Amino acid sequence: MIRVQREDFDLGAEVAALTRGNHEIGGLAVFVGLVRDRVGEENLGAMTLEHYPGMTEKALARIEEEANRRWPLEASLVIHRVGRLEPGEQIVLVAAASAHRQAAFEACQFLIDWLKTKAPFWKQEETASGPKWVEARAGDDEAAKRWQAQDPDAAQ
Amino acid sequence: MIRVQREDFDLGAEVAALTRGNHEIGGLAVFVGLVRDRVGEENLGAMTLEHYPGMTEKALARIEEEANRRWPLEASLVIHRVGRLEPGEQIVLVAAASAHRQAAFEACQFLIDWLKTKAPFWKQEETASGPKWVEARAGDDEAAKRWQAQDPDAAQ
Amino acid sequence: MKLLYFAWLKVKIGVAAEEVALPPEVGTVAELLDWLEARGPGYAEALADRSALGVAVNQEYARPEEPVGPDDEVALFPPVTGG
Amino acid sequence: MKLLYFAWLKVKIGVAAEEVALPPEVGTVAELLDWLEARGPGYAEALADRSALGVAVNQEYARPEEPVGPDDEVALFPPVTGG
Repeated sequence: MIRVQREDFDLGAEVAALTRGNHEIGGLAVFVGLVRDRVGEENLGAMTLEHYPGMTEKALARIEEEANRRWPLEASLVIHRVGRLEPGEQIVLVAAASAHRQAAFEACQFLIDWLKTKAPFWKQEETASGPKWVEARAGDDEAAKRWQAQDPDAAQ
Repeated sequence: MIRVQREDFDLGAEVAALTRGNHEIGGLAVFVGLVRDRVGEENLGAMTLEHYPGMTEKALARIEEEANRRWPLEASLVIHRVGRLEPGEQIVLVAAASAHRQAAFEACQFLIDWLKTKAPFWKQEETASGPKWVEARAGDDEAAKRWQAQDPDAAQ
Repeated sequence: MKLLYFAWLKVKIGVAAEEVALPPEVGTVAELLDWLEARGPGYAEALADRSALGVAVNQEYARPEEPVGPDDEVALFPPVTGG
Repeated sequence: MKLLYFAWLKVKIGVAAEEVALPPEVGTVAELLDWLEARGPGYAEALADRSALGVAVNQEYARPEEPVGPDDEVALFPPVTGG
């Protein structure tokens, strides 16, 4: 399941709904991304997440499908927030549940790595020196590429 | 922080308490282990977790210290339940929070991998063919060894 | 054709979306970018670094050689930074 | 010395804990295991596979050559299976 929303999410409630009643699940891996209060040497006041409505949902759904194709998942979830977020706020939740923990961990990392390089979101940071669009990180590309290497024929 | 307890835990509340007010956290990785309803071909009625009170807490604290020594963590948490648990119940929670996601993911995997091979817990499964002590899995030893390889001098 | 711009491309170009009538020589993504670049300094600046430019045709990532037509929705954006 | 047994070692030996008076020849973990093994068939069975046996002296994992004395708490258990 994927969702793009302005509102915050309740980690406990989301995970409970995801796993409830499925007794095939032995391991659940979850990642939550949060807004940090610093950007390099500067204090961050807030960040604003812009996205491409329509394409965002398609991209996330495709990433989730790919994760389910690669690993035997019992459940998966991606929630990404948009709009203005302050330090300490939750940005993104990805979760993957499987019979065994290795699949859950790998799928969870895959989901966030691919989301970061393929889903059409853009962050703008507000600091004392003004608003600034976040630049893509080379580390994120590398993290995403390790999954590409495992399956060079996968759709972008 | 580490805890050994009979009672269930509230994932959302635990994670909220762990990260609250710390705006240095950019990524939080969480793993929850759950009781599956099958063991091979058999249905599982319940499992009972026995442990070594005193040593368990020491072993978990040492594993958590080691994770904090290896990765720049802002927060970490291990909760392990003991006693009788039924399918669908939560067994264990490990969480690691860091400025960046890679450290959070690695520390989270390290915590569960080392816990599985070093902390003195033993599972007994109840099926139609009677109670049976769970045997250690070679895969768990291998998962733990990949962390040993990264630091051959680390304490057991 | 419906054009959409995101993040700093939107700021440089000055609009979030526009409807354009394509001239006959524009048949691919690359040709569309060449044509757009010539529309003004904001466009030229926004499209200067094509290696860093993301293009989606009808909400799917598209390569320079991909065909585009009058009924398509084409989006241009910088590298994504979500998560 | 206080001895503790866990999981199926406890079942085979028949008690969860016992106090034993060590004979003078027992000075290491390995010697303790040799001595225990001779105490009866339950012990012999429980300790048959030493490669799979976990030993903790005063709640820390211990190797066969590690010294043990009358004031120690020694625990014997099968490979751990938590998590």
